[in-house]
Amino acid sequence: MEVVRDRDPYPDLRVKIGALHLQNPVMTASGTFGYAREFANLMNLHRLGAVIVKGISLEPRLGNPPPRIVETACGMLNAIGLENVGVEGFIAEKMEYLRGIDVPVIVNILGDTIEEYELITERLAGVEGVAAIEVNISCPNVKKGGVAFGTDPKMAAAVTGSVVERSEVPVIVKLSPNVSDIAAVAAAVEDGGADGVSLINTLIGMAIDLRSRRPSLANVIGGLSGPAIKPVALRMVYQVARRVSIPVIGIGGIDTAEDALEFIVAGATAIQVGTANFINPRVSEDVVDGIGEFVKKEKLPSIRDLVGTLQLE
Amino acid sequence: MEVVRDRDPYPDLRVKIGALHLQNPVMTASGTFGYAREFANLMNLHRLGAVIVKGISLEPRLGNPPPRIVETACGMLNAIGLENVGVEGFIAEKMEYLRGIDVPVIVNILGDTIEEYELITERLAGVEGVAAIEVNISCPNVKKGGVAFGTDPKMAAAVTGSVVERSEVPVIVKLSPNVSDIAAVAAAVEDGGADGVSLINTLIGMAIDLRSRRPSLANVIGGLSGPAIKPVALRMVYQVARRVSIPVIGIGGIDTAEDALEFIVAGATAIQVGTANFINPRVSEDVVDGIGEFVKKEKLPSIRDLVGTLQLE
Amino acid sequence: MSQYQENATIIRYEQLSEDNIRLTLQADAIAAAARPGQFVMIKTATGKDPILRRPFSIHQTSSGGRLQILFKIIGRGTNLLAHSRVGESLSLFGPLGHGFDIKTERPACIVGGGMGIAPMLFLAKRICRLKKDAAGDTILFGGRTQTEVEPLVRDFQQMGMRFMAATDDGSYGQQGFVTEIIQKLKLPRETVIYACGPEAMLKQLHIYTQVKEMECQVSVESVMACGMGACLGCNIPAHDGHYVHVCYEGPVFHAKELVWK
Amino acid sequence: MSQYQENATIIRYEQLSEDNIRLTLQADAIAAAARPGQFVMIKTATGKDPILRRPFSIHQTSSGGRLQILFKIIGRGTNLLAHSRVGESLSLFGPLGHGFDIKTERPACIVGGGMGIAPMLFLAKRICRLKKDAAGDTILFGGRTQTEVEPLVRDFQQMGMRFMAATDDGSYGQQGFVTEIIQKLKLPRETVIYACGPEAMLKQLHIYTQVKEMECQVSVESVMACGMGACLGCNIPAHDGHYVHVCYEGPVFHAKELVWK
Ligand SMILES: Cc1cc2nc3c(=O)[nH]c(=O)nc-3n(C[C@H](O)[C@H](O)[C@H](O)COP(=O)(O)OP(=O)(O)OC[C@H]3O[C@@H](n4cnc5c(N)ncnc54)[C@H](O)[C@@H]3O)c2cc1C
Ligand SMILES: Cc1cc2nc3c(=O)[nH]c(=O)nc-3n(C[C@H](O)[C@H](O)[C@H](O)COP(=O)(O)OP(=O)(O)OC[C@H]3O[C@@H](n4cnc5c(N)ncnc54)[C@H](O)[C@@H]3O)c2cc1C
Ligand SMILES: Cc1cc2nc3c(=O)[nH]c(=O)nc-3n(C[C@H](O)[C@H](O)[C@H](O)COP(=O)(O)O)c2cc1C
Ligand SMILES: Cc1cc2nc3c(=O)[nH]c(=O)nc-3n(C[C@H](O)[C@H](O)[C@H](O)COP(=O)(O)O)c2cc1C
Ligand code: FES
Ligand code: FES
Repeated sequence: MEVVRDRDPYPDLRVKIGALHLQNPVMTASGTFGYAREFANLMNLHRLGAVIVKGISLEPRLGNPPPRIVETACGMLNAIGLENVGVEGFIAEKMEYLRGIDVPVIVNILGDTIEEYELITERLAGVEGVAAIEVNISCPNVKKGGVAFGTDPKMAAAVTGSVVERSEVPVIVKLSPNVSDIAAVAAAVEDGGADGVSLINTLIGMAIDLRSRRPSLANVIGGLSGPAIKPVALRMVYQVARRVSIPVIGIGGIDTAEDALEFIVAGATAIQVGTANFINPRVSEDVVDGIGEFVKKEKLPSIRDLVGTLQLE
Repeated sequence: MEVVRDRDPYPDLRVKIGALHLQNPVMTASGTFGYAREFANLMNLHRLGAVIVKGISLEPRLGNPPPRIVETACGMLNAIGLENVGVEGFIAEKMEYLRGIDVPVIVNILGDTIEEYELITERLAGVEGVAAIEVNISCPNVKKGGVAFGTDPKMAAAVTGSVVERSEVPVIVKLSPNVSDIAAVAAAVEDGGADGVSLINTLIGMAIDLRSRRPSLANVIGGLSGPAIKPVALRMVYQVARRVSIPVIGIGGIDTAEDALEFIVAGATAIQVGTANFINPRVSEDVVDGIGEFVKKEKLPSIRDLVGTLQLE
Repeated sequence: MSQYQENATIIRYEQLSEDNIRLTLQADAIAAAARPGQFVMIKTATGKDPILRRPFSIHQTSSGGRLQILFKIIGRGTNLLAHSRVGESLSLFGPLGHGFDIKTERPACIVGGGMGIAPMLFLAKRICRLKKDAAGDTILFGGRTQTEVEPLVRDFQQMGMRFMAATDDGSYGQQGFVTEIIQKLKLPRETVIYACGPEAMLKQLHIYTQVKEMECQVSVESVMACGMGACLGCNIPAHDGHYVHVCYEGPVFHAKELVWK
Repeated sequence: MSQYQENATIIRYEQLSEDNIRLTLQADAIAAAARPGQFVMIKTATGKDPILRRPFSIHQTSSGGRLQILFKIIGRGTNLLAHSRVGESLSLFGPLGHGFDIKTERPACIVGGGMGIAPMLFLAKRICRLKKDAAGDTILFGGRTQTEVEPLVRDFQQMGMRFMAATDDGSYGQQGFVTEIIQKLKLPRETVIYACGPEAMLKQLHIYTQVKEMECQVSVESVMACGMGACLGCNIPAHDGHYVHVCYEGPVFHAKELVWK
């Protein structure tokens, strides 16, 4: 397998998502890592496999009114409402710093219509430093948002196709867990030409403040994330990995290297750390270290040899 | 509203599910309360609104091999595999005790085919002490089991129809959360003639033991329950309550009276306590007490006046 | 059989070795009702993580409603318990399960391996109380090393039964496995073996007692959610192809009822 | 602005009143970098519940890398913190956010209401250090009752600024709200108000300073997941129809930038 950089050749943690080469399988989940700069003081960004930035839309978005977050048992609900600077603002204000961190930058995009996805993809084409695009067809926060795409295989395939067509970089499609059969959506997206799928996005949830008898979130519903959802995420990664042949990126409640390794055993080629970044800003670096130690301890030729090694009798 | 018994008339906690009258809205969730007798030493069974027994199938079932349970973050996975004594064994061995506890007994039933549901229903018809039937069309543990019914509105309506046709007591249909649109299934079940819907059953999840690289459960996948799933359950109860006009019974991570009251505010007429029974065997009685105190403190005419009172601007 | 849920105050904390701890709790109702081989379910966290209670054998009860548990730190729950302090209180319920079926008219050989020794102090005391003379009875305690075994020896020696200790590395008592030592004891055939410990040890005892046609009662473990028959999560295979549930059909079984892989 | 994550040992635990506690932590890097008005994020549970860190203003730093937080027990996280003990260590990161913009050439009036007093000791000390003479400056500390206010008085009186305390029930200092008292002070127009406390108090100060055309810096709160700009969960409405994010654009804002309902 060719390499982008051969930083620490052993343990060999390198993985590939389509034409995208990563020094290790650890990425930061969109919306949980800002635009990376926020973490520069508290960890070594260059240790990451890739950075995925906050979801970008065609136009800037103010996002939802407060409160946007509420804590739940071993998790949290968020309804940020996809606040972001818009694709132009992102290129103008954020890319320069991101080009400097010496780690592949994956841009997470979202839209209300296929056309919006197409326009963002076209605008990002040729922008230096954009290593891949992650298509969010699943964000549960904006009512008219991604949801429709993520729950209908045909729509999901359609968005995928038109983004792939216009993209000069690998395209990862991020799946919604709020469906009856996520493997079917994954298969459709694979047929649509995706280089990989990432899952899961948040589960749709709700919290109520009994005293005021109001929803805890201004948006009423929000996305559930954190350790609470890990069992659901692991199950879905397992199901999707058995169904598709493109790389699967596991997401959901990953807190430690052990969590990450479980997703890899279940069939994930790479993983993303999300909510855990809030609790321990250097957790993603810790996960990289822990995976390296595991590969050494288990004397694996490379982390790739652990992918999908779940033992079933 | 007529009453079965007028034990503690104030606070007025009485609720109705079709023709089924309950002294209060607190039931024990199927599979988490055995056949009630197990709890007789540790709480006052007669304080409950209703007891729902472990799921009953036509023939006895051995259930899955061990391990059947594994702890997760603020929750647990189970793959009991619907071990039960079968409808004949249930009537012969369990009903006599249950008739003695002076609380409505709801029998949770499941089958692999519509015919099985029909036969169980017919067998239960006229059995003294069976106050209602809860139809499990959603148990995620047995691969060929309920899942199919629960995910397809047409099938769900069909099972409902044939059980309702044969039942002499109210029929509650228990919904699966592992679907894209649970409100659609609820609506179909209402059209099928159900007297009420209960939700949610467990979310399908998985856990892996990294050391052995094996699934933590012999059944590979299992059902996630406990506080971890409460936000998803609350959201689904809210969505279903706005869609159907039959009573909704809220289930999922209810640990305290506050949790229960949140489900009621979201639109539930009654609630079920599940996994919490394992952590505190008298929790269901505590929830009854807490709801009573709340009704007093808030000076509500009855608990019924709290149902669906969520404030939205 | 009656059961109780209590908030029990920790009145004594003993660190027996680096990872073995003994707690003395004031739990009047449970202590009064407990029989040897039964267990309690204890909440280890104040929050919801870890959420499930943990099962612990009743190590000993004493007049005045005191109950002891003896445990090894192996994970998050036992770690939290190890951080508890005298004066704090723990929520527990029990006594749970079926204990040992004590045959007062027959000689007893109590075998504890590692943490399997936990329920045996209670059992030994009860046997001594029920029999006029326990001189014909034996306690075999095996552990990995001295640090695991030595701190408990005095409690057992006071009992008036023959006491023998063994360690895998010979650092205390005899060197070797209790399963080897028991062979040499030439126990009379009517002896009842009461055992708790690692599965490998229990299996050896089962084979030994099958050959000798002796009675062997074993206390076994399984994962547990409720500990009281509500979840059906604690099943293990039985010899007849069915399952038995450790929490309410056990934790003590006749070795021959179970499947030994 | 540099930030650090540290496991800080608790070196002092002060119970100031039934539900107010002050912790002194050894947190060298954070203490050295901290500025008045900034805050830290602290992990309160050992397990995953509650999962999120909790934000606390930096109450005071001292040479030798010590950092204090002053907090009120209002829920599960603060309850867990209240159960921590000297010698244990807490995970915290910071310093976070933008602190107060100290105008050394202008008179200062520091207003703290209830727990809003927490960041003001640090601020007052810094102002005194930066100015030769702080005699023209004022500290106004308002609380519900004596028990809330009295324990902190000595720390502020040592400062060499005019200090005035008030309680809602008159049980200590003047009776009434600080917002009433400040009216009587006839503060020179160039005075800068530095305030932290209940929203109602801050709103009154905003109106007062708008009328008097004075500068008013307020430290505000919001729910927070990350405390460092990553989650965008801490937004509050700004006067221009946009949102500002309390954790990195605040917690200190000019009162006129915000929306006061
Ligand atoms: C009826 C019964 C009585 C028991 N009595 C005692 C006793 O008296 N003293 C004592 O120290 N322990 C006893 N145990 C075992 C005890 O319950 C477990 O050690 C405890 O639950 C571990 O909790 P934890 O959170 O520390 O470990 P976890 O974090 O839950 O698990 C840590 C690791 O240990 C493994 N593990 C978990 N439970 C067990 C188990 N039961 N056996 C072996 N490995 C396990 C897990 O798979 C995991 O790998 C008893 C168990 C049962 C079923
Ligand atoms: C920048 C900043 C600095 C702060 N500095 C301090 C400080 O120095 N000292 C101090 O005591 N507190 C301070 N707080 C508030 C503190 O963070 C909260 O009191 C704490 O998070 C509550 O956690 P808990 O788990 O105990 O309460 P929870 O269990 O989370 O909540 C208990 C109840 O209090 C309510 N609540 C939660 N957070 C807040 C809040 N921020 N304000 C008002 N009500 C709330 C909840 O809605 C709930 O009803 C600060 C907050 C911020 C944003
Ligand atoms: C505050 C917050 C904001 C998020 N924003 C986005 C987003 O903009 N785009 C997206 O695809 N996913 C977004 N997510 C979902 C995460 O990327 C991730 O899929 C999800 O949180 C599950 O992973 P976790 O449990 O590790 O957090 C967001 C999650 C959180 C908690
Ligand atoms: C161990 C266990 C066994 C269960 N068995 C059944 C069952 O037989 N039939 C059924 O309809 N639901 C069953 N359930 C689901 C519960 O009734 C309930 O719907 C679910 O656990 C969510 O509620 P909770 O979070 O309060 O536990 C079971 C749940 C658990 C944990
Ligand atoms: S542990 Fe629940 S039935 Fe045994
Ligand atoms: S708390 Fe996360 S951005 Fe402010």
